[in-house]
Amino acid sequence: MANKRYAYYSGCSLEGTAVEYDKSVRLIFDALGVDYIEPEDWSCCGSTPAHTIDHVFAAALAARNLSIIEKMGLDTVAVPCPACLMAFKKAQYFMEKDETFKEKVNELLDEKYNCGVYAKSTLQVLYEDVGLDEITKRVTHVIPDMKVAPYYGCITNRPPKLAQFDDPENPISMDKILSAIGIEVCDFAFKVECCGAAFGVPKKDMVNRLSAKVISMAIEAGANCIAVACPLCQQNLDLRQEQINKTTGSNFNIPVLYFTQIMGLAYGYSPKELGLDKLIVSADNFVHSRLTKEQHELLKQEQEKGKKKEVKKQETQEEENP
Amino acid sequence: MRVGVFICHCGNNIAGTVDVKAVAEAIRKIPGVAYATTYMYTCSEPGQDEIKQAIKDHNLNRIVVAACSPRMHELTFRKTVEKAGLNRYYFEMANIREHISWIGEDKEANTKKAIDVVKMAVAKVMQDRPLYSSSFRINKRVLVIGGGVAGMQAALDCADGGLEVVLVEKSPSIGGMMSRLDKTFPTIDCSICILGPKMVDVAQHDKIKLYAYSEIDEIKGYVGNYQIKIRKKATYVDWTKCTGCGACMEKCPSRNAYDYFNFGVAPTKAINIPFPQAIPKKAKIDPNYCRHFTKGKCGVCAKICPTKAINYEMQDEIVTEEVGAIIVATGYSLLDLEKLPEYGGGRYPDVISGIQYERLLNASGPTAGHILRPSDHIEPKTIVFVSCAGSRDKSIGIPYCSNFCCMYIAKQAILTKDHIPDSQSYVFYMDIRSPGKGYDEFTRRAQEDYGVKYIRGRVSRIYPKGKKMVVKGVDTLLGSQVEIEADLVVLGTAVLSNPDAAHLAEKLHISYDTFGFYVESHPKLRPVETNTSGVFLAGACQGPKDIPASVGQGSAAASKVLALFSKDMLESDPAVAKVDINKCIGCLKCVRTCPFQAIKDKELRDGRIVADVIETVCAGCGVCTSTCPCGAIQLQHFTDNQLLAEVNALCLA
Amino acid sequence: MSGLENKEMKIVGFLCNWCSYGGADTAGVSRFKQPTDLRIIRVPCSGRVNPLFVVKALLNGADGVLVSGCHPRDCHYSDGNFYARRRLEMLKRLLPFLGIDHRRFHYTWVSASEGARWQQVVKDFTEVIHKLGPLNLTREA
Amino acid sequence: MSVDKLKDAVKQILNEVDIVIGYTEGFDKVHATPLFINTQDKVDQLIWDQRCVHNLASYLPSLKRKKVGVIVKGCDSRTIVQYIQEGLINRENVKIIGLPCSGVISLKKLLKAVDFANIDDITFEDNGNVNVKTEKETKTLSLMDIAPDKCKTCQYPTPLIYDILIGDPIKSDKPKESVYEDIIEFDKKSLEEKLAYWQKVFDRCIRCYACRNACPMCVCQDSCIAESREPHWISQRATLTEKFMFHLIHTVHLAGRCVECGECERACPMGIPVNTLKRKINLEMKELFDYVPGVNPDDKPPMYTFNVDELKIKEHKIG
Amino acid sequence: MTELGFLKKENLVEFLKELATKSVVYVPVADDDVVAFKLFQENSTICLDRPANIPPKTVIFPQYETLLTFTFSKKEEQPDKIDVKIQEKMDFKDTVIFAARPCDAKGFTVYDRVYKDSDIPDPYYVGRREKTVIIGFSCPNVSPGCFCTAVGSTPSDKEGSDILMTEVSGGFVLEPVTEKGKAVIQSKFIEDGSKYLEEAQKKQEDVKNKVKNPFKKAGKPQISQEKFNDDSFWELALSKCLSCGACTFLCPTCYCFNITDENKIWEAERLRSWDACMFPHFTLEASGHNPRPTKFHRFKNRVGHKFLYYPEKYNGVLACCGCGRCIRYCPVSVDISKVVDELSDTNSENKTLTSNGGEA
Repeated sequence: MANKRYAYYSGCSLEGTAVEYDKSVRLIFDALGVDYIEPEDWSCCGSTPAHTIDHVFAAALAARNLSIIEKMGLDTVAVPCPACLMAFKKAQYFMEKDETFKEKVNELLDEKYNCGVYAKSTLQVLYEDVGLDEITKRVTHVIPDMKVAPYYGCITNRPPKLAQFDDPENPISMDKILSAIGIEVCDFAFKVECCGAAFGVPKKDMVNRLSAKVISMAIEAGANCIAVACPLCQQNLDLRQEQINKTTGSNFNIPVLYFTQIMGLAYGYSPKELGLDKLIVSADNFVHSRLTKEQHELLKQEQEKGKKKEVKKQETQEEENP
Repeated sequence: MRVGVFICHCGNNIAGTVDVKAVAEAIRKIPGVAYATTYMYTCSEPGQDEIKQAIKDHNLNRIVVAACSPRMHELTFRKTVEKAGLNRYYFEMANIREHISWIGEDKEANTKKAIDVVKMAVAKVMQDRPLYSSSFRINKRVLVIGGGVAGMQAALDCADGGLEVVLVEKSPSIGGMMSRLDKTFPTIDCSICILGPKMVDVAQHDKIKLYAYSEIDEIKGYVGNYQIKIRKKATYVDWTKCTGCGACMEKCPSRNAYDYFNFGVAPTKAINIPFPQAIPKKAKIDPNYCRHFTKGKCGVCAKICPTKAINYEMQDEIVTEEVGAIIVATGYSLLDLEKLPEYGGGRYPDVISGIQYERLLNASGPTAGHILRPSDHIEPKTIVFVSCAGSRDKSIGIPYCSNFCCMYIAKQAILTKDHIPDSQSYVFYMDIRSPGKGYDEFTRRAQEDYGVKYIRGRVSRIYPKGKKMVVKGVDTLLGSQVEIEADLVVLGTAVLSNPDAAHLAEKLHISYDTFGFYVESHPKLRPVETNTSGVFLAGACQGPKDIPASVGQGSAAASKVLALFSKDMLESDPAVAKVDINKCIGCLKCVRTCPFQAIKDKELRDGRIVADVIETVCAGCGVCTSTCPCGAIQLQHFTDNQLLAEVNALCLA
Repeated sequence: MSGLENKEMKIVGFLCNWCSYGGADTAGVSRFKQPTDLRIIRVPCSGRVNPLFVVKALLNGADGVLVSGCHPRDCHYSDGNFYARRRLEMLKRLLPFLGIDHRRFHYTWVSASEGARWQQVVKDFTEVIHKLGPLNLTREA
Repeated sequence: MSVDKLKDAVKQILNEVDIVIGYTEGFDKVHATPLFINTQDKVDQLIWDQRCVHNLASYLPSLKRKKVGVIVKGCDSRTIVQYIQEGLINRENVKIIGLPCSGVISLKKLLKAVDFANIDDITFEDNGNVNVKTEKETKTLSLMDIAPDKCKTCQYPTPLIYDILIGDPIKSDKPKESVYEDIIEFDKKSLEEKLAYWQKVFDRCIRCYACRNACPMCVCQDSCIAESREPHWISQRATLTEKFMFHLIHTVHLAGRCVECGECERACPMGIPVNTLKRKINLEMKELFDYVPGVNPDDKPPMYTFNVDELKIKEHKIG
Repeated sequence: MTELGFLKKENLVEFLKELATKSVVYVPVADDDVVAFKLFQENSTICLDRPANIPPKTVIFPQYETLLTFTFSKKEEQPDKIDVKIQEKMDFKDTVIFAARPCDAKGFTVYDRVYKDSDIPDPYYVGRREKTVIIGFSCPNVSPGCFCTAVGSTPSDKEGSDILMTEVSGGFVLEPVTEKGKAVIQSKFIEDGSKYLEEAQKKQEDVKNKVKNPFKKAGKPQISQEKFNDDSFWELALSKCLSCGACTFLCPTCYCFNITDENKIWEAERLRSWDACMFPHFTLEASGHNPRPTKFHRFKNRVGHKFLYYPEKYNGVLACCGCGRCIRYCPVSVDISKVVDELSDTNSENKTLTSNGGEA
């Protein structure tokens, strides 16, 4: 782990709407000693707009980036955005499998891609390469009230033949990571349900309905916060929450954080550093209730004592806690 | 050499894309071919008569038929030439249908190819030598592997026909899957009530020797003379003493053993008799759960047993049986619920399989016939059945239909209504497949008389919501999404071959398909034979099958064995390896490589050592022939010269 | 089947009776169209295929040789294809040393139920042989 | 090592066996020839030096029913080990006198080194120098320059199996990787070059079968399919096709059995590198099955056995 | 015939080129140190300083030849009747063998008695023989194992050659032996060679004196019948023999052949190919019985044929020209001269040898 160097491909979303995802991933990587370097002159990954038109073209867009990374002498690229991830994995899969496809793709490229780079999601890098023990070790803060529904989205680990990571129907990697940093994780049945994704523009109603379902299932599971790993999911659940409330008559008010932001909180980073200010549904209550480990330890001891003197102190506590 | 060549039109099957007349004309020019003609259907009776007549009229002494695959009709035509007085091995077939007319569109290229292929067959037939069978005695006992309904039927029919039968069942009781069923469609007969008497017949038949809780270790030999090693697995109970009283089971303190019979619907005891009607009705200890084995103490059963039948020291025992034929009736298994993660299989206790539901319905099952859902033992009111749970799903490698799920789901829905009158059942289905006598009426009854709601569409996800399971799917007839909040979900899980089917096939030298189902000799005309003579198939080991089909196949396989055993002697296949002792240098490399130990060394009068083939053991694979450096051992009918003649006819001409 | 407008190549196939010959039959029954260059010689078992048959064919005018048997473990004679695998692999590795393109000889496993696989094998192999063109090993006519 | 020790040993074992095979002077100074000793008085004809090139173990299968003593060098001993693997001799009927050897001469190379002149005398020094006297000149050569290729990469200078070892065991100082360097090098040539090479050398073949008859592992001898009509693998035409076929028959039959004694090549009057193809296969056998012929008597020749899961054999893609 | 010619060394190739315009010319060519007679080409590496590995008998008695071809045909209306057309292959070309060693050339005279000058001449042999001119080449040195002088020949023996060529400084002296030979040296490249005669003769004499006689007694080797028929002698002397055909196939006097038919569908051919008495199949009978079952029997026949049976039939002429190839190339150095010497009758006097190897 120590000497492995990753290429880090943030992708276009993380330059714009999801800049806080980028910020928090970099902070976490730094905190955990993940050695990464951003390739120069990276370009579009070739996701949705391209691959709905032409598969060779889409693969070429992906391969262009992979080729740059290959030339850097690296064999693994860490990718936070699932859409980029799948674009890379798909290009890799079909170019490896099909010589003629590879030739066609390479024809479009200035620098031929020799299929030597494997894409891993940020989640996978943290879960498999860094490991839960390291993740736990770095924890400085506790967020006692947070109950999180881990929402992976539809393509973080699907389709399995491309993703090759975690259970496609009932993934657990994010659950495990969040548990490892001391967060209570709810048993959430909608981990991989669709949020509506890019249909936010053409079919707003549908997206609202689907996202509403995800949120309501999270709440039903007892969550007061949703953790995500995808810029689009985040956008649909957070940005559209008000819209959802209006169109479906619901009254949701649940913060939707990138799992890396939650990790950042546990690692003691400030809300500003983590870009929490960009959230539509505020997560301030968690920031406020956040305690250092020491504080939390003290509090626990207090509570222990408190329990012993429970009967005596009951009244006073009620007064103090309006 | 006077070769006669018959080119078959096969109606339009061949003549449609091969110019058969041109083929005959080209072949007629070959020196040694005295006669070449075409015929509409050579395999028909007049077609065969034509061959016989031509042999007489033109004094032919070698015959080539260019038609379909030799796997189809080689035997037919061998008999024809034999009837005309030629040795049956003076015959070759050229496959111009499966290998030419059906796969090539260019008539000119096809015709050219057909000429080549017939030419090769002519070249080979000129190298053919007459071969003569020798006969050998057969052991008229039959081994039946698997004591489900198909195996039992086969065993009973054979035994009633006077044959001695060895029946090997791997679980502690015969009865198979059928013994687990509550009722049978479409008559709603009580399954065990009709199966029980058959089981008793098997147990009491003096011609049937039953090995329960036993497996096949090794199979050696060939049709007529097999040696079978059977492993009697340790039960830790001396079955000669056990009376099946059940006292041990009652007192056993280990209550959490997995109940194989009930598919884990509820736990059972570490010492148990699988079900009340079990045959043999004997107790058996599961050492994975028994405290004596796991913790080293206990011994309650040994103390309580009135006949002192418990023996913790018992070991597996190997017994040998000799038989002349084998019927394979090893049945099927079911897709593991965990393979269906989108349905929460294995994660949610209230998503169960059809066979588990069968046990919930059954009066002697763990719930005594009350439908109680596993999570909280509450009677469900809304029950959703999902058919094709895994079946017809390429994405998990099961493209085939599991045959009987549509029917048992209808049955279970009907029974549900009988058990819980105020319940509502839903069935998600792709197509309703009910092509049997009274079957379609039965599924209609479920819908019309019992109010079962059938929804045509697939289920995409099942997830829990409070105490309910939400079944999310699509109704393709209405074109809308549906979500049903159910109390219990029953999955009609896909039928699979047995997990060790391939393993047994290797021992039997029979083939199996991609899915582990055994391959029959011909899908239409030889449905219970295999390509290994003396081995027959019955029941679902060949493919998913319902009870009447399995029983039918059991009887069919039995009749095949009875026909085989109607003679005292069998003729050996003369196409076996033969040693030229003048050439053999006695290096015995053939002895090393023969897969059947069919070659031994032999000392000649002058002291030279040569190889010697045991004809009845030789299976005719030819590994020895390709091993022998000096060509001294030749597989008859596939000698080096015969194959070289084909190579040369193609390459040198 | 684009390459097949050219002249046909001489391709010899040695197929075991129980699996691959049956697989080729299955392909036929399923009407899976194939190029017409291949000529099949039926042998009981791939273990019967002496590597020298392949050599003989290549030396005497074949442009390609294909051997197909039952999948390993599925041999009708239980071990025949295990021997075949070793011997044919040996040959496959020897050919390039002799100056013969190893692609001219292919050995594979096709079961009786794999008609589609057989079709693919024939298509692919024929295409490769067409790409390689005619073989003349000994400068003789 | 003094030849006297060898003679003493032969005298000893001559009491137990019918015949002892050793070397003696040949028709001229550079040739030794096999000597079959059946009486004590012949023992004195024995010689032992760098001219003793023949693999005497080759005679053993034809003498299977006799008790035979045989003198073997390290390389020759592999023949015996392979015979044992294949059950071609009875070990108890053979007395093996092992002689550690640090190289012999190749007649072909020696003649070339002296420009094919008639050699009047040859002497060998311990330091590896060889003094050759011809009509024209007296020359000192280094043994390794005129040794057969097998000596230059010899891994087994001391016999692997023997009853009596005469002289001190010698350890190989040749790197293991060097054994097949020439094969690997040749394989790097283009297909066209390789084919042209084999066409050229096989064209010289006169089908005298010296290579076959000299080969210790060609056990068929009188039954060889190169001359048989039943089976009729090959005609009597002396065309390149048939010559090619003959050499491939030899090669395929030797697959995984060739002990690389080089007798085939030495015997060939037409200078055909007959052993090369077999060594190529041996290289593959090592790679595929970790098998080296003639080293361990308990091994099984790889073509007569199999593993259900072959770790090194991967299914090939077409093309 | 004394019209000596002289060919300058530098004109050798030009001379051969000229010959090649009229005839097929075979020359000894070295390739990978192996010398064999091959068709002359301008860039051929002609090797004269040592005898060829294999004698030029291949030119007149090739390793295999097609004697006949059969062609099968049928009439449309009678498919069970086959017509066979038989055609002999007898188109022989004018040929020159250049630089055959005297022993090689003499070998053809051994053939001639059997195939040409017998009651039933062999048309294939005769056809080629008569169209072939043999330019002999007097040996410039001796080779290991050669013993021509012991069998009545010399390294400059003219018998069998049409021209004898001797190397002298600056070129070759060409001495025509036959009319055929005379015609060949009618060339612009051939000068008068009489002034080189002396040098040539001296050279011939020098080389002759260097040839070793392996026999203990002078004169024609006389084989003792008693020893010859003693099986134990053969068994011990020949234990090392491998029974291969190197000796016979390389022998300029071995002329045995085999005839086989090779069939294809539409045609067939009858082949003649070299055979060797050293092979077990040589005498293998259809019943499986082999009158010469072991290598001892076979080698005995080889020696017998060369030194007993052939001389018996042809006025004492030995069927051995002493070229030494069988000794030189034997993988186990079986030495026929030593075997013959050991067989020789110690009681009787050897007869003197005539130049043709016959008895005086």
